[in-house]
Amino acid sequence: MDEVVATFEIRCRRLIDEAGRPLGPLPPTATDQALITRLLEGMLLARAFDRRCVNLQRTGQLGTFATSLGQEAVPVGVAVAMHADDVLVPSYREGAAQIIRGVAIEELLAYWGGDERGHAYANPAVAEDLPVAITVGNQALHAAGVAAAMQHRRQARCAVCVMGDGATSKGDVYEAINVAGAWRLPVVFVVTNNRWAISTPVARQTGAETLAQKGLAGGIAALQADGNDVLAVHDAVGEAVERARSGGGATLVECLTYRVNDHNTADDAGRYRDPAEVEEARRADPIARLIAFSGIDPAPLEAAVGERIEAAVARYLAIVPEPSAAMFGHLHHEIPEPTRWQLRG
Amino acid sequence: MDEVVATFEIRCRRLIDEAGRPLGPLPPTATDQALITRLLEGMLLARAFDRRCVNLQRTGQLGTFATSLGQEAVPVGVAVAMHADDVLVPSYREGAAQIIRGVAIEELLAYWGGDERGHAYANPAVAEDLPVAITVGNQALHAAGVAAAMQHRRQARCAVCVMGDGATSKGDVYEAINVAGAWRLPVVFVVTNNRWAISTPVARQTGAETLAQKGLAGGIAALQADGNDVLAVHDAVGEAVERARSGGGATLVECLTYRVNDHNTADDAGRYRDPAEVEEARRADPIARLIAFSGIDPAPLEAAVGERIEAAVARYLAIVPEPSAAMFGHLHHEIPEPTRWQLRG
Amino acid sequence: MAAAGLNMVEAITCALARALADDPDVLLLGQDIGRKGGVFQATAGLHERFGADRVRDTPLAETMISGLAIGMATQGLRPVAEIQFLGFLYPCLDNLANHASRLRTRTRGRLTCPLVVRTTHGGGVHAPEHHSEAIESMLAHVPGLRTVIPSTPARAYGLLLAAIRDPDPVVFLEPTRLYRATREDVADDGVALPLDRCHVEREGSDLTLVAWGAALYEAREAAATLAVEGISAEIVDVQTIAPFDAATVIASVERTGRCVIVHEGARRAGFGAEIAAEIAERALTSLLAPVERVTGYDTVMPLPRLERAYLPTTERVVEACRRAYLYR
Amino acid sequence: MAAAGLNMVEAITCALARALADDPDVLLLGQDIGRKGGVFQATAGLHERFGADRVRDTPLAETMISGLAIGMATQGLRPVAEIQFLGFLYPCLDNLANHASRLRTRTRGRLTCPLVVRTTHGGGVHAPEHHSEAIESMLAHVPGLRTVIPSTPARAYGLLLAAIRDPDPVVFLEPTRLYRATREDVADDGVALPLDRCHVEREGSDLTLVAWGAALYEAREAAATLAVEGISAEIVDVQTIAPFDAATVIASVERTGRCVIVHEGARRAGFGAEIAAEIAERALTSLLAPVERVTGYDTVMPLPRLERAYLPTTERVVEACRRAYLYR
Ligand SMILES: Cc1ncc(C[n+]2csc(CCOP(=O)(O)OP(=O)(O)O)c2C)c(N)n1
Ligand SMILES: Cc1ncc(C[n+]2csc(CCOP(=O)(O)OP(=O)(O)O)c2C)c(N)n1
Ligand SMILES: [Mg+2]
Ligand SMILES: [Mg+2]
Repeated sequence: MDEVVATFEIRCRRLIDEAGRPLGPLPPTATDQALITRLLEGMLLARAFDRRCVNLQRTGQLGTFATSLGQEAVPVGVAVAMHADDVLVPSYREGAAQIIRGVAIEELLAYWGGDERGHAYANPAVAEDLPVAITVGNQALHAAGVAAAMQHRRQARCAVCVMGDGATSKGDVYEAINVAGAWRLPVVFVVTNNRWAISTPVARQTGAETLAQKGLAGGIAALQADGNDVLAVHDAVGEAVERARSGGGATLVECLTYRVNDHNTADDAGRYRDPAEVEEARRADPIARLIAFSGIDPAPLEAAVGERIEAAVARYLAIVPEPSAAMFGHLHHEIPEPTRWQLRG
Repeated sequence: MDEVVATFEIRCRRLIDEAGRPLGPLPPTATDQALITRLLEGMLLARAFDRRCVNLQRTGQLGTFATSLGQEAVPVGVAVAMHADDVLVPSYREGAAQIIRGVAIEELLAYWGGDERGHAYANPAVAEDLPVAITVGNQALHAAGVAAAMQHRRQARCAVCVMGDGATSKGDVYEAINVAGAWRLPVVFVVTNNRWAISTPVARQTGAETLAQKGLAGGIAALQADGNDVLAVHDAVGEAVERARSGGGATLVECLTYRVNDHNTADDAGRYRDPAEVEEARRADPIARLIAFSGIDPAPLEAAVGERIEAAVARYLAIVPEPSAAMFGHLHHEIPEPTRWQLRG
Repeated sequence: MAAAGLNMVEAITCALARALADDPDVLLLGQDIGRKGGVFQATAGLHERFGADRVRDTPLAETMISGLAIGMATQGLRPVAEIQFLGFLYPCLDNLANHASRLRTRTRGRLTCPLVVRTTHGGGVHAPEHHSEAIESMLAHVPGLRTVIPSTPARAYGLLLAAIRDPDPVVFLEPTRLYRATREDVADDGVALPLDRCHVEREGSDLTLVAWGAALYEAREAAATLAVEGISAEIVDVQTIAPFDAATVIASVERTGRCVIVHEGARRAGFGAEIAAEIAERALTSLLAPVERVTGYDTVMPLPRLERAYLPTTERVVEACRRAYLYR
Repeated sequence: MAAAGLNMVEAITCALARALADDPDVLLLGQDIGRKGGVFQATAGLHERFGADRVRDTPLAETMISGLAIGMATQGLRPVAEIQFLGFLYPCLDNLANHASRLRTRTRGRLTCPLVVRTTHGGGVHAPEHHSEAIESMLAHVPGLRTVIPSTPARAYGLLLAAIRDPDPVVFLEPTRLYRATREDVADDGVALPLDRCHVEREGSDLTLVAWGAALYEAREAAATLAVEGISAEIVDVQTIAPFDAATVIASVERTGRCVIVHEGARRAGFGAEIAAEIAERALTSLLAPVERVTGYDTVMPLPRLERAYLPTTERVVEACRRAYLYR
């Protein structure tokens, strides 16, 4: 009477455990020292950048800022897995990915400091990357559109969209997944499940056991990865990127991690979250794990990263403010006659 | 390395085949002659009502109208499976369900004739039912809200929302499924998969193999039913209604059927659809199937239904038009002072 | 209403075909625009001529259509999206107001958003609810978004070509009532019209009638009636709601001293208010009479039985004009 | 700015608590309004006091919040939804304009929609993009929707109570800049204020300054400056944008003959236009000077570095008033 007409499963990818021990046979990437060094360096950069931003914010030199503390493996794994000609469509917590792709650190600082020029990206390598997305979830459809353009032009490229667990509740994200499935778009949706959307834990965000299964609703490939295992993130996202670029369609990769910090510098997570849970999460630190796995000494990398950031901060602080007329300059390709008088204030 | 963390299956319920033969052991409802007569009568009513509406439309006495030809088992199975104190949240193709619940036929005609009073529903039995939804998909969230109110008041009732296959592409529907899962809302989403959304076949609407699996994204129960088997629809929706009313949460029931007619009286499906497909679908007629199964002679039921409709049409045609000031009368609970002058025209 | 020539739907199809033929980056997307040719046949034949890749049926999701168009536009495509009716545009407003209109500003010119959203405008065709909206003033309030409403087949052709070629986002509202109302000769010459110019379509000396879209026809009829009474009305077709060419209206009112604005949408915060406000600021001393607005009422557009009572009628326009003319 | 009393956030919390205590059908829903108490602490303590059932954290989906509230309202509940910032309200417009504002009309009174959507209004707090919008005129254009913007703690209290008790949908916009800017004594007496009355908050004879929300403070400062120069400005706080009590403004302008309107949102099709249009129609003969609008510019609200250049300043208001006053 009841016939099973479809079955699905969600798998989770893990390569190394919390102590850095392999959980089974590893992919070739796991022995690629240059790659591992890049991943480690990226995560160290993420952490140092975040720390410096919070410091600038506390001293009134930057606006509200959201760190990626504890979840650095996601933006870094993503950025390193992408090809240069792919397009990154980030949310607001992937500064590390943007920097790795080629956005200048001082540009990111300028943006978070309240200056639109921070989104102008002088580096041609990131000319097509989308800027920080403040409205949660909208960017998923923009990514689908970027992918549709690539597909339309028969390009072997893809769009990689990063979003949070909270974003998966937005209809936009579902609509993006659905059209990606219907049109077999070259897009990868990376969901950073850091367990919290401001004060809302993921269990109150959805009744779904996994966020990966949101992909099933659109008929796209879907899997989980241990989001604190940068090798797993890199591997899962890399596989999805290759699938997208080769015409295999879209994938949703849910990366399981944890937001160790407050939501942002304006938030106090102590009001709504058990500190024990945070302590527990700290033990899964992705940086310590990769160091344990690889045996690489982080000190020289840290020093280099620190210098790079300080130099960028100095350039940021030296930026000359825009004149106020700049707010009109890019509304249209040229200022329409009827509003030109407003320029005079 | 890859661990399976979740598995899902979608089942499809079928009770009788196209020739009306049982496909296995039947539920007790299948031997309930009174129930079967009600179901048959409802479908005959649906078909006669549709035919009369198209005729009124063609003669300029009704606006654009969308029939349920060939898919009558869905609205009828749904309405009969609901309890009186549940709330129906229809789209625009469930006139039969509305009539069975208690909406006066002349009210429905008045509405489709362009008169808001058709939504005023004099019968207290349907006082809380939502009116026809023209915007595709919005009603899913309204249904979730109705269900949330019932849950809030600890009532053992539920909301039943009907929508088309096209509607499942809307973010609203996903957001409704998601909150229904997160909050375990007493709501049933019935998706009438009639294979077409105007000119768009379901295969171009989504990459998902089934529409039922849209429910997985919100962690709610989900199944298919043969939408031309009114016993299966009644059974599947009935089960979902009981689950919702008893605190078991939401269900998505995808009913597989076919839109035999044009989309509506303004459409010409010949432009985009293979007539052979339509012929094929006609063979699965839900009314013929139930007659074959039950052996009931439809003639007396048809006659009674015809009389009922004609009496209602007469009442409809006798309705005195509203004065034009009526357009102001229900904007707010009373006309605000600042706009009162507009009443004078 | 000449028998020859094109009606507005055909003129739109013609402009779309020309844009598709001229520029490989142009593509159309929307619900049922492919084999069906769109609910109003505006894309009839284009799917067959240009293929499913360039005339794309989408899933049924308006937010998606607007978001997808933005992503495509950042890659340099020029998507022209169709939303079946203006009442279904609301889900696009998030993307239009928060992203399409801002991407250039947000990135200081690095990314741009050359997209067009076409949809219907106005009532009077006995349609169901949500099929008769006239919310251009909501769109006009969004900086960075152009809003255009043509009133004749030839203007629809020229303005649509301009909208598609414009490097920034444009919402193009097509008066449903006019789709098949009139025919005129439309030269398919690829010539675009300017996107920020009101069109003085009839000169007159006693008062200025400002209108757009289908309401222009009530203004025309009113002007004809008034002419019989010896009142000479100038008619300005706004046509590009935003940016709004106030200068043309002001210049006219400076000459006539009287102004009546006609539009279908609700009065409160309708676009007529913006026009009246510009006049009150810039042409006050020329005004010989109060600026009147003849508009839809501040209530929900009724279902067909009462829709005529909602829409501005020629009589209401004539009366307002007489009041303005006789005002001393 | 008295040290005692409540600031606006506290006054809002107080009104919400009173509404929850008075009426079991009232419930709050929104993102992070529970344990966190809302991004601005407007619901601080309410979750603890009234429970998770009546102060409901929702999933992150604004369309959902608006649609859910409509469904709840049809069942007779009185949902008060919080949207974190006005820039995130766009996804609610479909439900607000197509359903909430129409359900009573659509069903000829059978179903009603007593809901409130609370969100922020305006800029000036160095917030990221989308956190500083002032799009009240878009809302004001929706027939059937009330839009309210309080300007002081006490008015916020009284107007919010009125909004919650109103049997129809109300959008309640809270000026972010005012949340903690001033304190005043607020009697928690459960007394609501009327929902369609402008408030004359300062009498004057030379000109009328019309403003609302945070821009009222620029109007106040301007009036003080002008007073020193011997110019007496009357100030009207619009407070209920829709329905708009034009009569109070007209009466004032009839007395003063001059009017300057101040608001944060973009100028084109901003709500200032509606006010100026009403004046141009109903008080033309009283006008001694053009009606000026001092507003946000017709461009995207900039990020914090330039936001001050966008918002109307006291100086711009003073200059416009001087021009109006000196106009002959
Ligand atoms: C559409 C929208 N609604 C609300 C907000 C306010 N807001 C900013 S971040 C956030 C939580 C996002 O959570 P998640 O998606 O899990 O991302 P995370 O912050 O954890 O990286 C919210 C509600 C927003 N920016 N956009
Ligand atoms: C939001 C919205 N977009 C577009 C339309 C126009 N429209 C009316 S019915 C329809 C197709 C709906 O298809 P489906 O959901 O499968 O329902 P069916 O007509 O097959 O019952 C469309 C696109 C609409 N009414 N609402
Ligand atoms: Mg999160
Ligand atoms: Mg369908």
